[in-house]
Amino acid sequence: MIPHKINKAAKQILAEVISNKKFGPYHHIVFAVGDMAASIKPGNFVAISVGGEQSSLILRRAFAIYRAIDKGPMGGSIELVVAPHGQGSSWLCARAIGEFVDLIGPLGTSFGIPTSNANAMLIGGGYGSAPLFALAELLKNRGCRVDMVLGASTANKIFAPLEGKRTVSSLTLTTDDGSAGIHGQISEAIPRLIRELGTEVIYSCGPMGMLSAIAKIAKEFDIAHQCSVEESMACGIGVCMTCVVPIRSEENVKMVRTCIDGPVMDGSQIIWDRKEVSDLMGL
Amino acid sequence: MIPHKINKAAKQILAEVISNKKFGPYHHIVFAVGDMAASIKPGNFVAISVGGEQSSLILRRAFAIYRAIDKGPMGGSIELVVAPHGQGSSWLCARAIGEFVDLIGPLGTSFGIPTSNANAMLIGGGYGSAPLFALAELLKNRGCRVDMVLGASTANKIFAPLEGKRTVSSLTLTTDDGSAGIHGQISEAIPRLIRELGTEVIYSCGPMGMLSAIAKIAKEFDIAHQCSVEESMACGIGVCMTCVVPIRSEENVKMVRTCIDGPVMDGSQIIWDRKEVSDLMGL
Amino acid sequence: MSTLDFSTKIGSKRFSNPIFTASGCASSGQELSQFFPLTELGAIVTKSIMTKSRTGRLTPRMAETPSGMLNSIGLQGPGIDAFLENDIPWLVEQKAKIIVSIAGETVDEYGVLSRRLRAVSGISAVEVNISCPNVENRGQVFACHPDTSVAVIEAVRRNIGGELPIIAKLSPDVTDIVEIAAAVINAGVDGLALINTLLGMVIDTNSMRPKLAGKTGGLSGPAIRPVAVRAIYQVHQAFPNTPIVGMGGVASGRDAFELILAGASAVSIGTASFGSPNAAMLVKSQLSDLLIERGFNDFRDAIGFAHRGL
Amino acid sequence: MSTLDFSTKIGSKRFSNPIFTASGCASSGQELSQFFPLTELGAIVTKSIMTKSRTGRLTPRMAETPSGMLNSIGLQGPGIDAFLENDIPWLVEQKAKIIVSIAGETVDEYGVLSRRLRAVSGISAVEVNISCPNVENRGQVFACHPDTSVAVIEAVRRNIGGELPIIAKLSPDVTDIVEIAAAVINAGVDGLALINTLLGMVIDTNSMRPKLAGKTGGLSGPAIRPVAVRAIYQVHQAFPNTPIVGMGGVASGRDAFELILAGASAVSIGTASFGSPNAAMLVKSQLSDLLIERGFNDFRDAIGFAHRGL
Ligand SMILES: Cc1cc2nc3c(=O)[nH]c(=O)nc-3n(C[C@H](O)[C@H](O)[C@H](O)COP(=O)(O)OP(=O)(O)OC[C@H]3O[C@@H](n4cnc5c(N)ncnc54)[C@H](O)[C@@H]3O)c2cc1C
Ligand SMILES: Cc1cc2nc3c(=O)[nH]c(=O)nc-3n(C[C@H](O)[C@H](O)[C@H](O)COP(=O)(O)OP(=O)(O)OC[C@H]3O[C@@H](n4cnc5c(N)ncnc54)[C@H](O)[C@@H]3O)c2cc1C
Ligand SMILES: Cc1cc2nc3c(=O)[nH]c(=O)nc-3n(C[C@H](O)[C@H](O)[C@H](O)COP(=O)(O)O)c2cc1C
Ligand SMILES: Cc1cc2nc3c(=O)[nH]c(=O)nc-3n(C[C@H](O)[C@H](O)[C@H](O)COP(=O)(O)O)c2cc1C
Ligand code: FES
Ligand code: FES
Repeated sequence: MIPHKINKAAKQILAEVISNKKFGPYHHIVFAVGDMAASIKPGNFVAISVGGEQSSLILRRAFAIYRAIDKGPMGGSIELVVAPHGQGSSWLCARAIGEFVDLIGPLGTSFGIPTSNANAMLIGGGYGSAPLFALAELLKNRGCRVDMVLGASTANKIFAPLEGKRTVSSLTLTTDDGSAGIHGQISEAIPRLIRELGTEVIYSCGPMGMLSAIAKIAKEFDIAHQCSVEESMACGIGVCMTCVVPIRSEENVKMVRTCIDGPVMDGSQIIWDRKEVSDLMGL
Repeated sequence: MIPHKINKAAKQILAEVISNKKFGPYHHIVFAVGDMAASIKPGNFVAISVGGEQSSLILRRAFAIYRAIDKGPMGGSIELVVAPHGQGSSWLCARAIGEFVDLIGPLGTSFGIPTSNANAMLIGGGYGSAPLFALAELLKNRGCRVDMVLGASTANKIFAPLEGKRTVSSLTLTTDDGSAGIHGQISEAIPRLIRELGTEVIYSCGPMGMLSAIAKIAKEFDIAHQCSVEESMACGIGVCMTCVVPIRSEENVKMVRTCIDGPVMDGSQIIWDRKEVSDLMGL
Repeated sequence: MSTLDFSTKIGSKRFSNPIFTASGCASSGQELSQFFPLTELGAIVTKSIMTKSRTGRLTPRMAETPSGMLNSIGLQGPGIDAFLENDIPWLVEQKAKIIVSIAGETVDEYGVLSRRLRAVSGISAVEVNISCPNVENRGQVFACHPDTSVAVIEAVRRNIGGELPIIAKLSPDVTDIVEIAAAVINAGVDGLALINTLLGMVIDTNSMRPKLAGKTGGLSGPAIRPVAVRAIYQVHQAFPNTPIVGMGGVASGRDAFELILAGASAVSIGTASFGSPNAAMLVKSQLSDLLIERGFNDFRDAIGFAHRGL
Repeated sequence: MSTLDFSTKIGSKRFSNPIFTASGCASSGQELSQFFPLTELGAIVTKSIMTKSRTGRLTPRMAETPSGMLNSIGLQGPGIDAFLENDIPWLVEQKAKIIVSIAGETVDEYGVLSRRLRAVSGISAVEVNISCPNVENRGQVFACHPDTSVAVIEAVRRNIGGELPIIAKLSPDVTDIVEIAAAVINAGVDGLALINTLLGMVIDTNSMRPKLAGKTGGLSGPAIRPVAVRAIYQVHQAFPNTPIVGMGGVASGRDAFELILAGASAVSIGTASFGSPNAAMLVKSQLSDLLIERGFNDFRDAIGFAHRGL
């Protein structure tokens, strides 16, 4: 009766920082993780202790895995794309090569892969694009057409490394301020692209607002939508119940843990509208 | 009506670590402090923030100044001798060259210098010897005879750098375990030395138990005794009232702040016996 | 090499070691069992279970605070039926020692829950979480007043039957915790759990609104440890013979030892498990080393040691 | 460039800015004046003064805790005579805004202190620290019960005369802080100070005894900020027209803003001054920047903002 979704591969390790480079407003950080790398699937995340020994920050921070390399020159490694946002992520971005961090991974669910060829659209907002590149490669190897749409508030916040771009059939950029690609919110560009590209399945990762807008579009077009959600997580391993999202269930609403039943979830199951949730819960 | 003992020279600065070397069980750490160095007198201390930005350690740590160099190659500098004891001092000992620490100094009182030549005995326990070397130099320059007695639990805990030794007329070592110098507690050796050396004034710095024993001896011999005490300090600047020691006053007991009226105090004024203090306070 | 008798007792029940999980911080046990065998724990204390399944609160449900965190889960859970059908059998199969935490919104609900538990085998104790809003009484939590606390404990006592030890879990948010302890001890509890979270709030200075959907939340973690130590010390001083399960900010063997010296017979690990899934195991081994180092052969000699020989 | 009206009011008195020192954390003011001019403070709140000079407690008087500290000073001080002779004239000479904190062991003592203060010029308000052990009543602190709190406030009100605002400083260690607030507001206070320290304890795991000579101590610092925010929010919700001097773990402009959004009309800096003598000045400039950034032209519009427009 173990919830079947617990990621059984999860391990707690001390991981050495083997590279840390600024990439626009982000840091691209590489960690030596040994065997762990082999058990990682696109969509999984890691949870990292921050602040060091005397830290007043007592909770881990979650980061999507950008890439995992099984057998590199330094053994297995994983790569993260981190935005120095608050205290914890800023601390992580300030780590020097050779320092060790306490890391648990791989955690959570991974993106489901279609059983037959399909036209897939991968939509990423900000650093949300990070986990999509490994997914793109996997999908391409399985024979899917992969179209990628990346958006952000402004040009330099789009995370789109060269290697990543190579794996996709098309790449569309959008920025809220028009500084690159299509001017406007990412979700505004999607309907036209779906029609043009004959999209059959959508994968998305980014801010909740964006995911919610995409979920609506996916519903209108009646196509599958797997999204990677981002809720505040206190533990990352399923014991605290803080990271929940409301999903539809027979009774009314069920709160499921995004660290175990997610971060990759069926976008059509999530109740995106807060008001609807409150009403269903009788609040 | 400002308490006349506030150290008016105190400033809060960011001080760069310019050297950090292991010295037996201690760390000898040098900080660039600019102008501050010129205002430092033997016996003064500094208060340093520890743990870094996300630290759960919210209070400063106090450290006696070992040496202050007014105009060195890096401008003014100060040197500390730090025992990695708990979280804060261990953090300080782990600082690399080029890092900055938040430091307030100089704080507290300094050792008083006799107006005429006198035979001075400087007694240091463990890292308590640190502030005595600058004092030795000053006393020697004023024409005093300086005898130094350094003790510790075991040989390598005696802090006695070569340069320091040169300034004194005699140096006696004691260790509790007999691994160097005289076998036994430092206070056991003192009475004989006072007689032999014709000591007229005692300066001491070390654990409270040692200071208390020396105060008793000084009283028996009826000679002046200036000691540098070490009480837990929350602020180091006189605002919290946590760092007090009981001294004799007309009424009965007065609690004075060791960060302002100390750390260097008249050993004969302090009531060393806890029981006596309780009784006087009517507890 | 010294040997250490690490076992402890609460009421009639013996536990192989004094390190428990804290209610609500180990979910159903399955998630932690990935990191260590649950048999290594003195006991697993389950999340507080209610009569019916509960959705809990909206998110955000947590906010990190200096050396602590706020939570506002709203007692999400499957309800007693599903719990007895799924969670308990799984834990029994793992051979875990189980303490079931129960919570209700009315005195009757506690009675109902107790009746459901009396026939269940494989349970070592019941922890009564009385820090729940009492819907019959202006929504104040039961643990706030001696009379409401006693009413709950009496309902449990009446319904549970047998010799299952009853542990009352108290809130620190009271004027006089010794008074509440006295009342529930008088009502027949076998032990106390100290402390539940402190009521707190964080305001998001960007949105300029309370950060948690539930506005207020429970403060836990190292920040509250001095309050836990004080509460345990005061209660142990007044009632040295009542076993206390101590908790509040324990993240190391040193921390656990501090609560034990204050008077705890066992120590629960809550928030620390969020920082590290292995926290309970780390605490256990560090504590055992410390006890041996300090010359204790029997763990129980350390309980309340700070009160003696002063 | 936006301009900001940074002034605030408590009772009839206006303060140029809302950043105060916390009682007992700025000594007599002279020590901090070395680092910044005291006129930069909205007000300096003096350490609680009693009728007679007091030696205070033995050491250790402090213990650091995760993101906090315990203190047990025992109200060491010179007594009201020496205080009025030395400290007040010096502060007046500095042109500092002064709030005098008073403390007593009996209701009468508060009355005596108030009578001594009524004739003194240069004082802007009196803060009544009722978190003192009441020697007439089992040593429980006055602030623990509405009736003892009211007795103190009435004694002050009767004796102080004139229009000197009275601020009652409450303890968070109560079951219902709103109840205590209601009682003292009813008794005629002009403002409240929230919160005093939480009762805590640290046990030294080397000596295996309580670390402080006084055994228990008051917990302060960032660790308690969520408790302060909650208390301020609750009381402001119930009494939006009563000014609150907020305090508890404020170390940055963001922290001060949080207490203000919860309902504080002014914010006192306590423990943060130990970490950095300039803390109050740092908080002041960061807060002013934040208010301007968030579009406030008048500081007072931000008070209790978290309650509105939800
Ligand atoms: C599944 C998952 C994957 C993520 N992947 C990435 C990634 O690839 N790159 C990246 O830069 N960030 C990622 N994040 C967000 C990252 O965890 C937050 O940036 C980080 O938690 C912020 O912490 P902080 O200490 O810098 O900020 P603070 O504001 O100091 O954080 C305070 C608390 O709020 C929580 N919190 C704050 N912001 C977020 C957020 N956006 N999401 C979740 N919790 C938050 C923190 O975990 C912490 O507990 C991911 C989050 C989740 C849940
Ligand atoms: C005037 C003065 C001069 C000092 N000079 C030196 C020196 O030259 N070299 C040196 O290594 N140490 C010196 N110390 C002691 C130094 O401050 C402590 O080692 C340090 O505070 C221990 O902090 P910690 O964080 O490592 O230990 P922890 O045990 O984590 O400290 C916890 C708390 O207790 C206080 N504390 C612990 N031990 C002491 C102690 N021995 N004295 C005072 N407070 C203590 C700390 O300040 C802190 O607030 C001096 C102390 C004082 C008061
Ligand atoms: C996320 C979370 C959920 C909790 N849920 C419960 C609960 O269901 N029942 C209960 O009695 N206590 C609950 N608690 C309180 C803990 O059991 C514990 O008393 C408290 O957190 C203090 O311990 P800690 O500091 O080690 O976490 C919860 C605490 C947290 C942090
Ligand atoms: C060392 C110390 C001494 C204190 N003395 C007093 C006092 O004399 N009177 C009083 O009302 N509060 C006193 N307090 C409480 C503070 O004024 C303040 O309410 C509390 O510390 C919370 O604020 P902080 O977290 O900013 O320190 C004292 C606090 C500390 C740390
Ligand atoms: S983050 Fe703790 S349950 Fe998901
Ligand atoms: S350390 Fe604060 S008054 Fe001396």
